[in-house]
Parts: sequence; structure tokens; C-alpha cells
Amino acid sequence: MSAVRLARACLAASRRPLPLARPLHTTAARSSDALFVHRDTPYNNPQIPFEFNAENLKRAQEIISHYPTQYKKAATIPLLDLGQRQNKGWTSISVMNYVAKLLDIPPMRVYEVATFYTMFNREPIGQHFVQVCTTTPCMLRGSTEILNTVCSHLGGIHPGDTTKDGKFTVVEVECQGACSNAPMFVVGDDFYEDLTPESSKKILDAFASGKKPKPGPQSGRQTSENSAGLTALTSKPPGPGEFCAEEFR
Amino acid sequence: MLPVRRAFSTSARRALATVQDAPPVRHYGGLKDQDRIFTNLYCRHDHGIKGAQARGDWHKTKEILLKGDNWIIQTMKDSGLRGRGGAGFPSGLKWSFMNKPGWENDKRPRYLVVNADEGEPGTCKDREIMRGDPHKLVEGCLVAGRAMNATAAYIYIRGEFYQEAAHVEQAIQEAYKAGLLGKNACGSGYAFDVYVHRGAGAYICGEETALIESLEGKQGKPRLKPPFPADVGLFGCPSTVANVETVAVAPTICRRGSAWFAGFGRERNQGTKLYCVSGHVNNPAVVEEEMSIPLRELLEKHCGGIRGGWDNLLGIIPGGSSVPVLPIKACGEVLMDYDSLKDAGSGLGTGAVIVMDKSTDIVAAIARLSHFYKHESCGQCTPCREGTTWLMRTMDRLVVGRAHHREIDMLLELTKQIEGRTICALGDAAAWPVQGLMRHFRPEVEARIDKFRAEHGPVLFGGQLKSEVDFSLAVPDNLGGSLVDAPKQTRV
Amino acid sequence: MLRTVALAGRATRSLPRATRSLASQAAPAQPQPPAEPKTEGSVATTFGEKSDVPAAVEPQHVVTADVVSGAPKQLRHRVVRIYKPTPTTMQSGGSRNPGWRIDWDTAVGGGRWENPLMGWASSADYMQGTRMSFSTKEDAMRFADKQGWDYYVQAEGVQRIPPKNYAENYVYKPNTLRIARTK
Amino acid sequence: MLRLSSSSSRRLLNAASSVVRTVESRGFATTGARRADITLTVDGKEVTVPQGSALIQACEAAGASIPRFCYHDRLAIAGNCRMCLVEVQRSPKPVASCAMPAMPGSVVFTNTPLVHEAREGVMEFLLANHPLDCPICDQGGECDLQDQSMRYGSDRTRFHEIAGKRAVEDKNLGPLVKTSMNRCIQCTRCVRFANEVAGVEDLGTSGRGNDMQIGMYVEKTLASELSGNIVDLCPVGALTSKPYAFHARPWELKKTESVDVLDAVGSNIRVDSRGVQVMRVQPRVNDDVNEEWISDKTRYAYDGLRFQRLTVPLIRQGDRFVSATWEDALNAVAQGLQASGAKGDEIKAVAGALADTESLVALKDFINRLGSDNLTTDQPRGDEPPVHGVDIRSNYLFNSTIPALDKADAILLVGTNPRHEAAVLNSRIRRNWLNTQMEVGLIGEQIDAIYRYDHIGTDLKAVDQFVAGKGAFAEKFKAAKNPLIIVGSAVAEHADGAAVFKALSTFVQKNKDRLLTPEWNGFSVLQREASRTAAYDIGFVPSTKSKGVKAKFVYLLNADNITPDSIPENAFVVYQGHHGDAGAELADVCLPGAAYTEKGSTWVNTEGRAQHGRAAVPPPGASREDWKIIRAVSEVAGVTLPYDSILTLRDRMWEIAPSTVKYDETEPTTLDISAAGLASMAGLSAGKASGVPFRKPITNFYQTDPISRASVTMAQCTRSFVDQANIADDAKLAAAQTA
Repeated sequence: MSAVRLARACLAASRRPLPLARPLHTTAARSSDALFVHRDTPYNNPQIPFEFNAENLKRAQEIISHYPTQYKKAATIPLLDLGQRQNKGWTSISVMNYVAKLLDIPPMRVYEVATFYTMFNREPIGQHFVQVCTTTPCMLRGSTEILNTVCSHLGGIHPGDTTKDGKFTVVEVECQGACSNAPMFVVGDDFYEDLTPESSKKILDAFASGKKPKPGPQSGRQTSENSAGLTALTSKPPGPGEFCAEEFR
Repeated sequence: MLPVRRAFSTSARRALATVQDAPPVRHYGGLKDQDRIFTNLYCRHDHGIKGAQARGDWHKTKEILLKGDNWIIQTMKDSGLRGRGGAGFPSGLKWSFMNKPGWENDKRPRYLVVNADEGEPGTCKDREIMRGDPHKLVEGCLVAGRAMNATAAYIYIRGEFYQEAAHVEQAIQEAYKAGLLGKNACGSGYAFDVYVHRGAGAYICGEETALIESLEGKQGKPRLKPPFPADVGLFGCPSTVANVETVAVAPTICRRGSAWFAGFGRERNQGTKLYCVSGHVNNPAVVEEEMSIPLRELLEKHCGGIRGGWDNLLGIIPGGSSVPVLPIKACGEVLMDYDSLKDAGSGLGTGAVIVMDKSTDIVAAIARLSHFYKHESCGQCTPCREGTTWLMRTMDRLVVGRAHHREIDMLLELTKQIEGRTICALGDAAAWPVQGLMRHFRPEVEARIDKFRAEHGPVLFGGQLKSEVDFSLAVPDNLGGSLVDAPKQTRV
Repeated sequence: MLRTVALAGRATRSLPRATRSLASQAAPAQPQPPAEPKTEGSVATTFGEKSDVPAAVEPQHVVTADVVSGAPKQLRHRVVRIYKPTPTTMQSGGSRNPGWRIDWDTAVGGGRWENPLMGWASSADYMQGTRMSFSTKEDAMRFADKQGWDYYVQAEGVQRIPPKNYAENYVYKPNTLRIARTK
Repeated sequence: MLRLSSSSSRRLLNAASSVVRTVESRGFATTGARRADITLTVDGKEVTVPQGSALIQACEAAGASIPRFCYHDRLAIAGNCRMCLVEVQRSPKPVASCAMPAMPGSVVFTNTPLVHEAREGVMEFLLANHPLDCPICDQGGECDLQDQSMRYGSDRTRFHEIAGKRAVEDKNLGPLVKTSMNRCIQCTRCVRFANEVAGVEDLGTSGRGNDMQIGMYVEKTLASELSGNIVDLCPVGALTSKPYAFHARPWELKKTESVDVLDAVGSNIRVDSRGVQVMRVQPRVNDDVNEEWISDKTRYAYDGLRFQRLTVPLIRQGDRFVSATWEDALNAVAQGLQASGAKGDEIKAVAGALADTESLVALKDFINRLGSDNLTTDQPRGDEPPVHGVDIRSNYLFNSTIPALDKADAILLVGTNPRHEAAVLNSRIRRNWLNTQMEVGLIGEQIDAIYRYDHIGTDLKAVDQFVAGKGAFAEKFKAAKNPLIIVGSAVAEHADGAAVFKALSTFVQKNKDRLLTPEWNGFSVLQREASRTAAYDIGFVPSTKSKGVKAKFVYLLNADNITPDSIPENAFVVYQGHHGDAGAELADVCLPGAAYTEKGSTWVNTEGRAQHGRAAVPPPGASREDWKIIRAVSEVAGVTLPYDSILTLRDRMWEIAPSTVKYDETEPTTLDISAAGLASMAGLSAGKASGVPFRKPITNFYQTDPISRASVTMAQCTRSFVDQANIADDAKLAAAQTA
């Protein structure tokens, strides 16, 4: 996520002045997932076999059946997602090829999709995938601090890196759509909202010790209501037909 | 979600026609609970079908369906509902595009596509709907689908919303089991299917044609219009893309009657709306309120006011990241609806209010948005692909003031070159925050430039320090190097 | 060489008659092609039949310029070609359209050779580098007539561009798709 | 017709008519009525264009030139470069004219301040990340970006960001296409070409936003025989020609319009030469033949013209050749003829693939004057009369003509692989297959086609089956309105050739109503060698009695596909041609001829379309035009040919076969003649089936003739595309070379 890395660089810059020398890294730094070319590696090459296990295959067929037969290409994204989940959270070239075969489309069409969407990790990730949102609404609520806390708490890694023990991978992501509960980060599929440096450390520790902390706001409120007490929806919701036009009473 | 281009122009023209003759006659806001549509917004109750039916969902849906497409569309038109996705295009009208004369002879299937790819920074309303009231959405799909005689509905949920997708999926399954969907939906004899399709992380897929492309399993790169989706849309079939909120309110409107819905809000801005408030308020929250509620009242009533009091306010982005920021003086009297905000030089967008108090580094905040748009630009068309990056770079330098005064105007020109030249509205969305910044906070930016000059000496165009440049080498003469003391900009 | 060239000169003049008679007796079974293509494509026009000069510029009273121009006699024995160069495929801009041209086919043998001194190409063919542009074919033909040159007109290349429609990328296909479109 | 189309009104008519056709064949159901024309106003000028046209087409029809990068006449519309913005009345923003349909009555302006401002803006963005390396860019001088920035761009850049410009790593697409991805402006023309026309769906856009790249994501080469065309398509210098790299600038080149002879399609080409060297070969637009594409062999085999050439006459002394003067060589031939004591049919002529029509005629006359009818070709079974006979053209021509391929709705390929025998023609089949419901069936060896096909069988049995109407494809074929049978030239060289032609012609006779109508001739033979059609046209075939006669004097004219054992012991062999290839090795005397870029000659393509090839460069050394050599030989042999100018020779051609000098047109054979032709073939006596499957005649597309065999580029292509050499090595190699 080179852009986001830049973001960090430059936001940091907003605190301390830019290095006066020409910041070469702004163009040079290209983290692996911004390099939109596949190179065979021992852990990622077409020879490594991949195919869906029985259960996923059933799911896949179910998914494909949602779309017109001639347009089953539409299942590309869900199938890639399925494959990624089966493949320890990242999409290897084998996964892409397999999906292409399953939907009989040219592999390149799948590569295009896999490189376009940010949720497909084309490099291996840690056991817990920590995605910290740093877009403006979160930033206003101190996400930069959260990010720094997370990184330092995991042993001073940088966004995009994985911890030595392979437990955590931390990345910066753009808006996750929980802005009223900012700041927040996502671990795997679960949102952890209303974070403070302390609560985020707690969460990470819990994951480190193999537990799974309760997702959602960490500030005690239930969802996105006013934390000082409800200002709306205080009364019992109207029942069927209430306040409706006669014919629908 | 991205505003729809077409609608922008239309509403713009309308606004000009009606601004004078719509003075706020009555006070808006203070919506009563009984008039709130999303009664489980805060997930206090069961989101399953039992709870939903207890809250009045799926009540006499069959009767609604049997009323027929024209009746539903007419109701929508009368209710004055405008698209909640940001463009504010009249929903009834939009749905009616699906039923052109002779549509029965068209053998192609027809689709309703629900846009739940909620990615606009500041926006988190659809999420609450899908978590708390998924059945409202599913039922809405059925009703809206009936209105446009669709054969199926796809709900495109952004990939990050895992729990939300799960709830909607559950709701769909329950509905199927209860016979509310499928071959004979609600026993009305009307066959209708609803599917969930999860995205994979691309803001651009909130643009309707990009969403269609993504749903077809391609990169989410927008299409040009024409062809409009109602003509050639999903899988080349007639389709309509509608926002979650728009769809989800439809059944309730049908049941309570258009007059009830039209009773809220100003003329041409009727209805209730989910507002999501984030940023520097005491208690950020998502709340359903009447349209045209004064911004200030919204904040103070539901969000405990600005952090450190109203006077601590710096500026507010009233409609999600892609609308210009409003300075405090504008925030005082502006009403939260399409026209009022448009007249104030901003827009309602998705009703996502991002509040920034005086502690905010406004330039950094906008620069961060530029990063966002750079990261989310799909790269299909030139002005957006190249322009967003250029904006980002320049904004990054402005954050620390490492720029030349003249580059502010250059930046504004660049935004003008992006705006309206791109395929979709993301170009505009990337341009407006910067324009808003310069419109209201230019002195701040200039101050930074001066500060940086004071510390490091003059800066050339592009951010190179003059002191670093060896002028004995061939250096272009148009780097502003000769303008040793840059002239102060005149206000525009 | 000279002899050949002289022949060329005469040959072109004698051709029209010859071909006509031939065409009638050549292949009785062959259908007579419609008038247009015949005059256009037949060997006669291809090598300088004057009949496709519009009546307006029928060259009976044309005084050939080289009587006075001092141009070398040999010029009269080179058949020139009048043609419209097809646009280059390297560029799609239409503004570089050169219109109609007259040029001389490279004289085979003795036309050009590698100069032993510098390795450049020397040439005994003083027309090989020459070409002239005209806005219309008629202008070119009139000019050739005026110069008294034998010429032939090469038919203009045909371009058939179907009407293109952006929507075609997305239209509904009821049967199996044959291509997965991309952007 | 062609000439008239110069008048704009007529061009419109043509456009309209062709339009209607293509649209029908496309048959898409987006908008209602077709056929009708619509009228709109562009810059105050009224234009009428066929409905469904893009606005940019209307603007062009009105004579307004619209800058564009992504739009290309022969590719699908992308609308992503935004350069073609125009102003349309009552539209608040400028619209992209390439993606906007022309609406009746709309008022368009292409030359307003708004338009200029918009285009200048787009141009600035395009240049922001485009390296300003024109001086070392091969596109320089023929670069759309260069030209359009001069015309529409601003006079200076405002992009001085210290962050610098985007850097994209280059891709290795193989030995033909050189990439410099920093220059790429993401117009996706190459992507669309590869997917739609070439049919190798490997190119695409990976990544997004400013990091979007054109490429194949995985590292591999672009294995298409049309790949060279993306070099033409690329509006900037991102894709350039590897063999031509840094060799010349377009303005230095003398451009000669000519015809390609490396396959039988007769693609129109433009030979760009400098001095005495051919620097490159470019396609020439001709929608009747090759549209705008040429195959890689056509485009890149030209360097073969520099190597292995015969530049002086050679006379064999023992086991080696010694160079000689023309006089000596000619005398040697005359003496050889004498000494061999060859009489009548013992004098044998063998014509190869690259023999031009003039020399064929000359040779035929020469041999005939020597009293022999033993005129053979160097293909298998070339020394017996072809099974289909040559009396009726429709028996060996591509009768349906190439443009009509777009009309066919079912195609049966028999013993042919169009992809290698006629690559450009093959792309038309694909286009039709993509845009319509056209079905393809194949009898013969399985091929790696760029369209899906039903494989019916590999040998004669399958043919009989099909003719009997058995099998799924036979059903489809029955249903077709414009069915087309394409018989490969290799079938005539096959043991069961007669049987196949017999069976198929009977089938065609049975289904006259669909396969042989005034509008449609559904029986086509696809020749694969440039000179073959002409040879048949002028009757350059052995007579029945000459068959099997043991030749004592053999005259090889460009005959290089010949097998040594077909030459009898101690026969006197003369080879005339331009390359020291298979044929020359067998010769006692070699007479250096001219290659197709060095002589003005006539070529007849597989449709029977006579086209005029022009001399671009002089023949090297002492080599001469072929017909003149034969004329000279005839003189020393004492049977002087009566023509001593190319024009009188063409008169002779007109006498023998008028069609060979009716340039640039195909002469359709009338119904009854074709019918007669079919009857004659139906009457063939087919021996018992050998059951040998039909093989692909071409195993290596890149090396089929002396020129391409001498070409280094083609050798590299063979290495990386045919032998599938590991491209990583190539990459290392390239790196080593650049280092």
C-alpha cells in the first residue's frame, strides 16, 4: 500500500519538517504489493498446487449459481476471497490460476481483479491481520497515535510488515466505514472501534495470547449511538401496522 | 458513496430555480421516535426476522406488491424521496426509467443493484442499517424490485463489512424460508431473488457503473454514460443502482403513505435522513433526523456539541469527504439538506458530517483526503489517474509549507482541470476538498509557506529549496527562482 | 536500356487498342466486368490509358511543357504513378493526409548503389528522390499531361470503418460469451 | 467504385452500406432502429452519419480533426484518454466524443475555448508522468503524443514535483516488441488489440490508480503472430520495434508501397528503405485484404533480405561454387542444356513460392519453346497435375473473398491452420466469431486457434461423415445461411486430396441454394504460397504425360521447398533465386535474382487479386530482375522470348490470363463456371482412402521460405515462441547486451 505508506511519511512530515535533501524514497519505495508483477518465489509459484476443499467447492458452486451461466465470471471476486481464506489469508498465483480455471476465463482477467482490489494480499500475511484506518475522520480522532501504538507495541514494526513470530501483520487502510466510532482498526474480519492506545494494546495482547476479544466499540457503548445516552429511539419501536395508512394497518 | 454525475447537473439547475422562493418557514428537526424509520439503528433489538416483523417489517408486503409498479413509483415520486447515495436524484423518477414503454417485450432479465459499498470517509449509515435492520433492506429490495419489475436484486456490500454482510445474508435466508422471497414472493405471484455480493476493497466501486463492472467480476472501472444502466447495465441488462438507505425506506413510505414522508423537511428536500457525525464532537453518533435540520442543532442535540464549545469549531465537512469544507460562519445557519448546503457552496452528499475543531491541522486533514483519492483512483482515465497524484504531492508539501505561493493558484487550476473532465465523479470528489480548503483557509496555507520560507529560504516550484539548486547548471527559468520575494496573493 | 525505355514509351501508347481487342476475345466465358472497375483496373489504365481523365481536362490541345522546360527527354519515357498514399499506421491523426502524389518507381538496376567511398547510396536515377503532391487526382493528371508524362492512376485504398458504439462493450449476450472484455 | 470513393459523398455512401452490413452481423440489441442515417451539426457544418456512429466519427466526417489516444478505428472504444473532448450544446461539461453516440440534431463544437482548455489540461496530465526522452525514443517523428502536444499542449511544464515522475519497470514481450513502460499513457490500445484481434488474452492492466501498469502480470512473452501490430497501435514510444530499435528515423526513410509475398494473403505493405537497405516493413491500409494488420513474419522477416543473398552468378566446380560473370553463367546454362541432351519433357521447370508472375510467364514460355510441358511446383506432389485442375479458377481460389469472411455464419476448415497459413485472414475469422454466433469446425490436425472450434476428425473419414450430415457441426452447418468451406492448400498435396475435393464439391452441388448463389460462394481454397495462384492462373502445371518423366535438365525458379531426391541423378540443375537456400545447394549454376523488395512485379493472392509489388531498393550486387534473367537465358538457349520490356511481357500475361494484370480487383467466377468447376471435381476418380490424417503444412510459422529462414529476427522468434525458450534467459541476454 505504497500510497498509504507515503501518507504516513508525509503526515509525519507535518510534525517534523521534511528532510531538506530531495526525498528520493517517495518514488523509490515500492512495497511488494504495489509491484503489480508476479515473480516466482519458492513460496509463491504456479507449480504449487491449489484447489478448493470439498466444502469450499460446494460454496463456490453455490456462489456461481447466483449469476447468469454465461456471466459466471461475476463470481471472480467471491471465489478469490474464498481461495484467500483457504490459503492462509493471502492470494497466491496458484489461487488465481485455479479460480480462472474454475470460471474458464483467461488467467489475466483474474490477475487484473486480484491486483485491483486492496483486500487481496498477494504476499503472505501473519496470523492476525491488523488493518488500521487512518483516513481523515479517524485521523481527527487520533488514529495516527493508534497506528504508532500498534506498531511500537508489536516490536517497532512498520505498516506493511509482519512480526517476527508471524503472528501479526499491520497495514494502514483507507476508510473502513465506521467513522462515528473512530478511531478503529480491523483484525481479520472484526472491527474494533472507539480505540484508545490502551484498549488497542489490550486487544493486541489478547490476540497474542490466543484469545479473541469482543469486537465492536471498546468504549462501552453498544454501536454508534450517542455515548452520553440515547438521544433517539428511546421509546419502544412501533409494532406492525402502527401509524400506517388504513389499507396497511 | 460517489455522487452520480447526471444527477449533479440536474439538481444544480433546479437549485438555482428555487433558492429564492424557499425561505425556511418552519423549524425543522426534532424528529419523533414514532416517525423514525430505522427503529433498530442501534441494534438494541433482534435483527432477525422475528424482531423485524415485531417492528412492522414484512407487514402486508403482499398488498404493496399487488398495488403494482406504477403505484409504488407514484408513491415514491409523491414522497419526494431523493437518492441517499449522495447525488440526490429523485428516486421515483429514477426507478421509472426501468419501465420504458414496451419493456415487457424486452427478453433480457432486469436487475436492481443495491449499493452497499459504503466507502466515503465519514459515512457509516448503511452499515447501521445492515446491522440493525437488514430486513428493511431486503424488503426494500422486494418493493423497489417490484416497482421496476426487476427479476433479481444484488446487494453489493463492501468487502470490509463482514458482520453486516452476515446479517443481510441471514435476513435473506430467513426471508426465503418464510416465503417472502423466491418464486412467489409473499404469495403475490411475483418471482424475485435477492443475492449478496461482497466487494473486495475499492472505494470507486461505490460509483454506480463501477459497481456494475465490479459485480460482473472485473476491475471496478467506471463506464461512461451513455449507455445508462437503465438501458445497458449489469450483464448488459436494464438495471438500477440504488443506495441502501433509499431502498430500505421504500416499504415504510409505501405503508405510511407518501404524504407522511413528504411532511418532513423543506420543499424538494423531504423526508428523514440518517446523519453520521464524526470528528471533533463530544459524542459522535449516527442518528436519523428530519431533513433540513439545522446543522448546529443536529450536532448539539445528538452529539453533545462541538468539543470545547461551538466557538472552538474550525470547519465542517457536511456531506462526506467529497464535498467542500464549510467554515464556522457558514456552519451556523446552514440547514442539512441538498439545496441549502449547495447554496452554501458545499453539498449534502451522504449526510456524513465531519467536524473539525480549532486543534485540527486542516491542511493535513485535506492532504490526507488527497491521499485517499490518490489511493482509490481506479487509473482508467487520465485526469484522475495523473491529477490525484499530483494533487497529493502538492498537498503534502503545503502541509509543511514547502511550496511557492504561486503554486496555490496552480493547484486550484489543476483541480479545475480534473473537475468535470473525468469519466466518473471521483475526479470532482478529489478536486472539491482542495478547492474548499483554498476557498476558506487560504491564509492558513500562505502562512505556512511564509513560515517555511522564513526557516529555509525561498522555495522553487515543485518544492526544491533555492539554496539547494546549483544555478550554474542548466536549470529551467520557470521555477520561480527569479521571484526572490514572492508577491502576496490577492484574495479571490 | 535505352531501347527498353523507348519501348516502354511506345508500349503504353499502343496498349489501349491492344487490350480492348484482347478483352473481347480473351476469355469469352469470363463475364464482362462492370464499366467502372474495368477502366480502373484493366492493364490499359493501369499503365497510362488517358481515358479516365475527366472530359474537362481532355488533353488534346495541351502543349507538353518539356518542349520548352528543358527537362531531359528521358523523363518522357518514365511512366509516373499517380496515387494517394495510405495514412501511416503508426499514427492515428488525420491531419497529415498528403493528398495525391506523383512519383517515379525506383528504376531497377542502376537505380542506386552503395557508394564505395562513404557507404552512402549513390544514384544514377535523378528522379528517385522526387515526388510531387496535389490536392486532387485531376490536378495530378493534368500536370502529368502538361508535362507529357505517361502515367497511371492507382486506385485509392478503401477504408470501411463500421459505426462504433461504446455500448457494444457491455451488451447482453444470451449465449456463451466468447470474450471476457476488460478495460 | 474505388476511385469514386474519393468523393466525400460517395465515401459516406460506402460507409453507410458497409456500416449496415457490419451492424447486422454484430446484431446487438442496445438501441432501436439501424440503417437510418442521422444528421447533426459539427462546428456549424451539417453532417449525416449512419445511426449508431460515435460522435468522433461524425466530427471526422465533418472534417474536424479530433485528437485521440485511446480511440482506434479498428478496436473497441475505451474512452479513457479524455483527449477527444468536445463541447456539445446543452451539456454542462465537455464530452468524450469517442464514447458519445452521435445524436440526431445535436450541435457540436470542436474548436471552442472550453475544448482547448480541456485538451490542454488532459495533455498536461499525460505529460506529467511521461519522460521527455524524445531524442532517444524510437517513436520520435511519428508519435501522436509529440504531435498533439505541439498542437494542443501548453508551451511549458508546471510539473516540477521533487517526488519526480512515475517509474515503471519494462516488460519483456519477446524478440519483437520492445517496451519502455515509463512512456506508457495507459491508453490500453495494445490490451484491446491482444484481446480482440490477436486473440491472445494475456495482456491487461494490473494494479490501479497511478500505479496501473500494462502487462501480463506473470513474466511471459506475447505469443501471437500479429504482435507486431501493437507497435503501430501504441500512440507513444512505450511499445517499439526491437529489430528496428535505434536504426532509423521515419523522416529518413523512402516509403515504397508494395505487396507482401511471405504468405498468400498479399497483405499490402509499405517498404521503408534508406539507401540500399530495407529498414522496416509497415502495413498499408486496405480493407479488402489486410485491413490495417500484417503478420510478424511479413513485418520482421526483412532482415533476411540482407543475409544469405546470391549476389553474383555461381557455377559449380566439383563440390564448390565459383563466382562468374553473367556471360559465363548464361553460357554455362546453355551448354548444360545442350550437354544434358534433354528433350521435350525431360526439360523440367520447378517454380517456388517466391516466384513473381512475370518470371513465371517467362519461364513457362521459355520451357514451352523448348518443347516441354514439364512445369512443376516445389510443393509435395507438385510434379503431377493438381487434383483440382487449373482450367477453372474457382477450383483453387478463395472464392468467397477475404472481406466476405465477415458474412459467414459457419466455417468448415479442412486440413488447414489459417493462423499460420494466413494470419491476417485468421484475425477476420476471429472477429466474426466474436461479434456473431458464427461457428467454426475443423477437419484435420488439431490447431491452436484463436477461436473455439468443433473438431470433427483428422482424415477423410471425417469429411465423409460431415458430407453425410452426421455430427453436431454438420447440423449447425445445415442451419447456416452463409456457410463457408475453407480447404487448405495442403489437401491438394495429400494422398486423399482427390477424394476430399470430390466429396466436398459434391456436397456443395447438393447444397447449391446456400453454398453457391449469386451473392455467396461458399467453397474456398486457401493457398499458402504467394506465387501459387498465379502459377495456376497461367497454367504453370505439368501435363499428364509429363508426369513421371525422368528430367535431365531442371530449372529451379525460387524453388527452395524442394527435396533433393526429387532431382534425378546427373541432371543439369539451374537455380535462379535470391537466397542461397535449399535450392541453390542442388544447382550446377546459380543465377542471382531479385527479392520482392527489389523488383516491380505482379503477385496474385489467394483470392486471385492481382497486386503490384514495387521495387524499393536495387538488387544487390550483380543480381537482376528475374524475368530479365529468363529472357537472357532464352536468348543464349536459342529460343529468344519475344518480349524485352516489362510492359510487353504484361501484354503477354494479358493474353494468357487477363486476371493477372487486372490490378487490385478480384474477378468473381460466374455461377455456371463455378458449377462446372465443381462438376469436374465431383467427377474425380478417388482412389481408395489412404486414411492418412491431414497434417498442418506449416510447423514453424516463422520460417517458411528462404527470406524468413535467413532472418535473424525470425530465428529469435522461433527460439522463444516455437521452442518456448525460457524468457528469463532472454532477459538476461538482453541485459547483457545493454550492459
